[in-house]
Amino acid sequence: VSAESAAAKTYHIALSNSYIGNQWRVQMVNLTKAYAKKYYSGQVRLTVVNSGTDVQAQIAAIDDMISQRVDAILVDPASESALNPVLEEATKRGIIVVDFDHAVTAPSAYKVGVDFVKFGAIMGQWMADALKGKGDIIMNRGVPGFEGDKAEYKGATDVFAKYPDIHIVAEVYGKWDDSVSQAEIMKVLPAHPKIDGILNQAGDFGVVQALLNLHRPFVPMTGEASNGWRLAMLQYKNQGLSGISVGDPPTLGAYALKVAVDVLEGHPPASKDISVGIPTLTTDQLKVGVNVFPNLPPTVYDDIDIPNSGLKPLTIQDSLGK
Amino acid sequence: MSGATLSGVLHRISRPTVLAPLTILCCLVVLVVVGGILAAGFAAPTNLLTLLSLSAFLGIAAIGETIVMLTGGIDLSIAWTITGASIVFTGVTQGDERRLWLGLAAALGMALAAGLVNGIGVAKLRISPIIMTLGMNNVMEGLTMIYSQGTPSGTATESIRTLATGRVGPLPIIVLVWIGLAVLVSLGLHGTRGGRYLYSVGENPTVSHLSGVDNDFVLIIAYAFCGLGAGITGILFTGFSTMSFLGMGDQFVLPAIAAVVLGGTSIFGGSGSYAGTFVGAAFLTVLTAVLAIVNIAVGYRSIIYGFVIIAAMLLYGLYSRTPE
Amino acid sequence: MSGATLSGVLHRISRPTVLAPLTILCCLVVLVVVGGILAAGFAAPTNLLTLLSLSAFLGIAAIGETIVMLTGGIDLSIAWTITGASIVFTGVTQGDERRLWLGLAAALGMALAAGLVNGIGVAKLRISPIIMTLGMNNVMEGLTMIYSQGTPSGTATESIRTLATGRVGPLPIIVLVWIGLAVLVSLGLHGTRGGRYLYSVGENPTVSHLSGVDNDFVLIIAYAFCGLGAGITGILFTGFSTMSFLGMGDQFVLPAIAAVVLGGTSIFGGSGSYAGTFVGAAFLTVLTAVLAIVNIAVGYRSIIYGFVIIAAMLLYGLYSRTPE
Amino acid sequence: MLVLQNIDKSFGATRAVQDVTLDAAPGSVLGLVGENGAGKSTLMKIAGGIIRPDRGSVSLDGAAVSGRDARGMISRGIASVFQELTLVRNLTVAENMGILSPPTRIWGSIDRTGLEDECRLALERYHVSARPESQVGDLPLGLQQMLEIVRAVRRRPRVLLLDEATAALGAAEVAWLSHILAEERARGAIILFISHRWDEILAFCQRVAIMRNGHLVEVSAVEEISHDQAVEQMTGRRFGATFPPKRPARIEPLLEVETLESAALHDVTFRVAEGEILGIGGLVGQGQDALLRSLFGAHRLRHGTIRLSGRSYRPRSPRDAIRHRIAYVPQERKAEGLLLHKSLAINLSLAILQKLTGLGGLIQRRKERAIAREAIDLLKIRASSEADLVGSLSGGNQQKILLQKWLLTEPSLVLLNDVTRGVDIGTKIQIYEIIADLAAKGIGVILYSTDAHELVELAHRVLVMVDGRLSAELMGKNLSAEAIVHASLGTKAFDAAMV
Ligand SMILES: Nc1ncnc2c1ncn2[C@@H]1O[C@H](COP(=O)(O)OP(=O)(O)OP(=O)(O)O)[C@@H](O)[C@H]1O
Ligand SMILES: Nc1ncnc2c1ncn2[C@@H]1O[C@H](COP(=O)(O)OP(=O)(O)OP(=O)(O)O)[C@@H](O)[C@H]1O
Ligand SMILES: [Mg+2]
Ligand SMILES: [Mg+2]
Repeated sequence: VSAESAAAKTYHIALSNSYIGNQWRVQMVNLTKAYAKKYYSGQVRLTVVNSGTDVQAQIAAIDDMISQRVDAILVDPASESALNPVLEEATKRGIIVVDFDHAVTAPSAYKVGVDFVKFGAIMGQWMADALKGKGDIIMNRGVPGFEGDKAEYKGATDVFAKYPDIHIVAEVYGKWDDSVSQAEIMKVLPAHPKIDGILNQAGDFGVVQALLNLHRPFVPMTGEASNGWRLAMLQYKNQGLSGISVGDPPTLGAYALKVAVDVLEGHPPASKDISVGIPTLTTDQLKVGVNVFPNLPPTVYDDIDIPNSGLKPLTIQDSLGK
Repeated sequence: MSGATLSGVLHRISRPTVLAPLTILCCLVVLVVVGGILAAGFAAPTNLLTLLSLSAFLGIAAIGETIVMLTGGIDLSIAWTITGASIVFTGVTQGDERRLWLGLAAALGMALAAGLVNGIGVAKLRISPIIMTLGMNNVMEGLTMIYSQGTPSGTATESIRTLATGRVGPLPIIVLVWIGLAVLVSLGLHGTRGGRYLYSVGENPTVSHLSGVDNDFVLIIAYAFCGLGAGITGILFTGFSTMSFLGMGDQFVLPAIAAVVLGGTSIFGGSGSYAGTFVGAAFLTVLTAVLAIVNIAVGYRSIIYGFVIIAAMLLYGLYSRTPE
Repeated sequence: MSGATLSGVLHRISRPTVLAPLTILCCLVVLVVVGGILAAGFAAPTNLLTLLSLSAFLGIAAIGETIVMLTGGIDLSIAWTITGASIVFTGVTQGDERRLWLGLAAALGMALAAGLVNGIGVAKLRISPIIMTLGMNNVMEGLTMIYSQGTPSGTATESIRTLATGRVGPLPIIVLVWIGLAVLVSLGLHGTRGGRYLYSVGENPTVSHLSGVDNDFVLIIAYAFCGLGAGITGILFTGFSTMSFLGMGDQFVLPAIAAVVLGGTSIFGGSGSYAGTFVGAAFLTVLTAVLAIVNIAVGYRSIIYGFVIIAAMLLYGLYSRTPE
Repeated sequence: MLVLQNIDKSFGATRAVQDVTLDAAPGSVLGLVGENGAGKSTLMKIAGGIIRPDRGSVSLDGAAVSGRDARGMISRGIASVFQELTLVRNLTVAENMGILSPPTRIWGSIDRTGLEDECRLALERYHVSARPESQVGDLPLGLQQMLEIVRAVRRRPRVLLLDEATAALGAAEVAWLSHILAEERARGAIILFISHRWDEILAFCQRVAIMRNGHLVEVSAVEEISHDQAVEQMTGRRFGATFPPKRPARIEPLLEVETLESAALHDVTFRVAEGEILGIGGLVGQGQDALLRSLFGAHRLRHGTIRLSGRSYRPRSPRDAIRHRIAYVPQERKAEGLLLHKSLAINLSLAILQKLTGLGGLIQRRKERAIAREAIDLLKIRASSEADLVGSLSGGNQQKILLQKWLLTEPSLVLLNDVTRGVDIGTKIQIYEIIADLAAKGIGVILYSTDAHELVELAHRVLVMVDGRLSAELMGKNLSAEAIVHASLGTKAFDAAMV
């Protein structure tokens, strides 16, 4: 190590991702790679390992990174806590560990992520304002029991507690998935002939399809930052679809990389828990070609910038690996 | 004569393959009534048709699973075959109607190929269906990821969207498609030579072989059909969600297997029917719909879901073993 | 005499239940060699022991699955039984060593109860194992959600953490535990009356019943063991991850079934061994570990994984059917 | 002309067929006899092209027959009835009959009524009283056997291979088969007929081939060889009388059965004394199975009383019956009797594991092996060791294992369901001796058999069943094979026997 440090130091940083079979993870990996290439060229050697849903496989992969004596490990974990022991082990060996997205609980790790309570609160507040404090809404939640779902739910319901005239008439679990959300909403809508709003944690684009399928009028809806949802916000804005797009940016991986390099260079952040700014857009703020892209598939996440993060710019093309 | 016929009919009804669908059908009716009591609009014909249209995707995915399970096998690869077909379809057509046939050919060709390979693995190479199709699922996942570079592109064409979400008068087209397929499949299973072979291979491969049936060929065709069915499901489901996305097929695997078993098909092969699976798929979908309108905590929903499917099987489980 | 014995031994080896584990063992050795070539430290004894300790959880989860699959059944409820046991354990002990026994009793009691109910459903109420255990999985999920209010509390006690992650000299304790359990289970399966009955129920329930075996009792015990095994897995895995979390059991179900099948147990029941499952579990874990160190593009890894498990089964698949 | 030339076939270390050269002429029936495991079935499967010989050739009318393709054989006019039934239990009679070439409409869909009509015609043509729409699994074994035969002959085959096709048939049904064979012979078919019953060989065959240990030891015209000579050729031994002498039964009643009623039984009343051998006869499928099973706790009774050694006995399960020291040797050894993928030792010990279990439920493996070896020696079972899988033994040797499995339970009442089915003459004699010994020890035996001679020679009394009822009790002078057949047909005419 000492021999190398004389020359311009190259950090070996490893990204341990678990599952790669969904869009967010794909863009996250691409953006992290792009950031390393664009802004840390020559300074960082980035290795990416996608180990699948199996926690043991991810543990084996991290074990391997430790034995290769990498300088830092970025983790997007398969589970909230099963990785703790191996991550503690890494820290003990002097490796910087930056976790993101799923918030592992290993105390020694830097944790980068969105504050999901705040995320839910933004959605809840927007909905309360859109309904002028009064109305019946459906909650389209995530995967039951997951931290993100509970936090977003808490954020939103804490807001609604201040509005006694807002009633949650149904809760469905769309599992943050468009087609599941579409089917679940189609199942409950007939039981509720009049609905004033739908609060989607995600699955927004599917819910738009559900309303179209059932020929139901649009109502105020919240949604994530998928391209499909943003396009729908534009396309149907004259038919009564008012909405908000609140993002959990796939740029988190790149941000984690930046944190790791900062720490390695001796500029650690003030706190180990870093909650990043939440990109939030309403229909008026959408700009074709800038934050919504008609020529891209609806599944793509458009929220490439993390507000006030100090990250250097990345583009949507970077996130697609092009 | 008519007496003999009646007793013959009664005898047939008491068999598990007939009893199972009937029992589940009764459970389905009860569910609809319960739903109607819980929420006014639930039992309305339009809503029931909507629910049926939601069941259709599961039902169609379960066609192939029924065929394969009748041989005593199982197909776990439908997850990524569905996803793969959908992604290839949108990728090839890019939503352009003029490339519809090209897209269909590519997507279904790929799905069929996956099924054929499964069949050859199971029949000729004698690999256990669980491992063969689990492995194939991984292979399809990999191929799909490579093809799409992780980002599926394009959307469903208008015609496929109409097929999946359009209506003829009050009737959802997808329900008509489903019923049409169901009739075809049932006819194929019960009315053709190939269908007979399928049952005989499933019940006893040795006997079937000695009777002159080409078991391997039958198995290969069964898995090929399953692959093709998964491909069709993938394309239709693309029409429903207007796009393709990674992991869209995962939600079908366990429910499809559950629908087949609920419908009275033996996991050991040799007995069962697609009519059973049809009712099983509708039952599972309507059950989740009823639970979705009950406003209780999610834990209780799970418990009720579990108990209801157990109870539904309990009702005819007592008949499903051969007496003594 | 010695010639006869040798041919006897050869004859025994050629049986699928023996051939399967041996084939997978060879594949495992090949994997380790490949791993060693790809990365220097991979084949080092310490790393192999670490891999073995990672396999242990899967291997232990697959004990019950082996037993149940030997009866011709399957248990899909281990997912939430593992999770539930873990959450109950941390919830009751709150990491406090003095409540260790209370926690063990509560968690294992619950897991055992789940298994017993499965067994009664399958044996007495004659519900298809797939539906019974799928339903039970939902019930366990619901109960766990209600118990934990969605937020599991507490941590593993120190003793359980030691069991899961400690070492005696260079040897991981969990590996010793696993080997110990494997020996016990194998003895139970091959050396005891209960084990015999299990195989006979699995191979032919009619023969078994007519030979005076209480099939229902045997089935109930088999599922009860599976529940208990899931409970033990849950607690040990809690020690490994230091805490409990929702959904922690999901990752075990398919791999456990795959390990059982790879190890040569017939999905129709009646033949197989835990030795096979043991090797199968180690094989699956080492395979993912080898793939994790290969730096190739997304997609290719899945494809290789799929092909390798298919190839491993292919090697002995040719023997697994009875000749004519 | 069907010609087999220098056929060799081994399974692992077992040399099943060795250097057999044999021919069969059109318009005649060639009998094939030999002990269990002599290689008859193997030879027949080679002739039928189902298995390929290691060496040698098979030719039909000068053209070579090369095996392993059942369908191809069928299309070449070779029809087989295998020792083990090959009907699909979940399909109907009609579907089984027409499985290969059902009448179809356009698009290949099966013409169901056409299929059933066609089947009905065939059944009528061959005088079999079964309904085309019945599920095969619901039919009694004997009837299934008849359906197999009909399925084979109705294709008008050039070569007809019958492997113990009469094993599950009673006297009346055997008469039925003789009519069919006469017809086929007149048509010019080449027929190979395997049986363990010499009277059938005499009645059906023109020539007989005798196999021993995989070798062909003799081929001669049936008139030119006596039963005793044939047996000596088959076994290499000389036997005295086939049947052991009857010894008087004791007086003490062992089993008293009164007015049993069930789905298959009506008003069944009888007694068995200690040391008595009670025969049960009748056409196949008249409730004999149900009767034996009801005594073993495996058939649900509606009402009726049973007393065992004077005490009320109502078995709830086979387990219960075994505790009362009752043994039941089932008829279908593959489906009900043996674990085919397990070793001899495991099969033999299954019903007596309690006695072999030591501390902690551990099985005394050494004792288990010893018991198995003893059985192999005692019954002269052809197996290389006690670790052999039962499924690899010949049918007759499997039958011996099955019987021994139950004798090991040391029963006081033994229920035998057609126990000599498919057993060679030497073994039969052995089994008859075993049965007589049981009786001599005071053990009660209820013996159902499709072989009327067996009943006459072994049983003290024979009850004939028709339609679930006891229709006659034959004993002393009244007990003869003719009387049994006559009583069997008494109330229910049997189509085939009327021909
Ligand atoms: N598939 C097989 N695998 C191993 N051994 C076999 C197989 N088939 C037959 N054998 C052996 O070959 C020998 C001849 O068997 P075969 O079935 O031809 O006898 P068989 O004369 O028909 O006897 P039986 O009168 O009992 O039916 C026996 O020792 C048997 O165990
Ligand atoms: N549980 C039952 N319910 C309805 N009918 C039955 C039942 N058991 C048997 N039967 C019918 O009763 C008749 C007698 O059956 P059983 O099996 O006892 O005959 P069997 O004499 O043993 O014939 P085989 O010797 O061919 O086996 C048959 O027609 C059968 O279909
Ligand atoms: Mg034979
Ligand atoms: Mg019978």
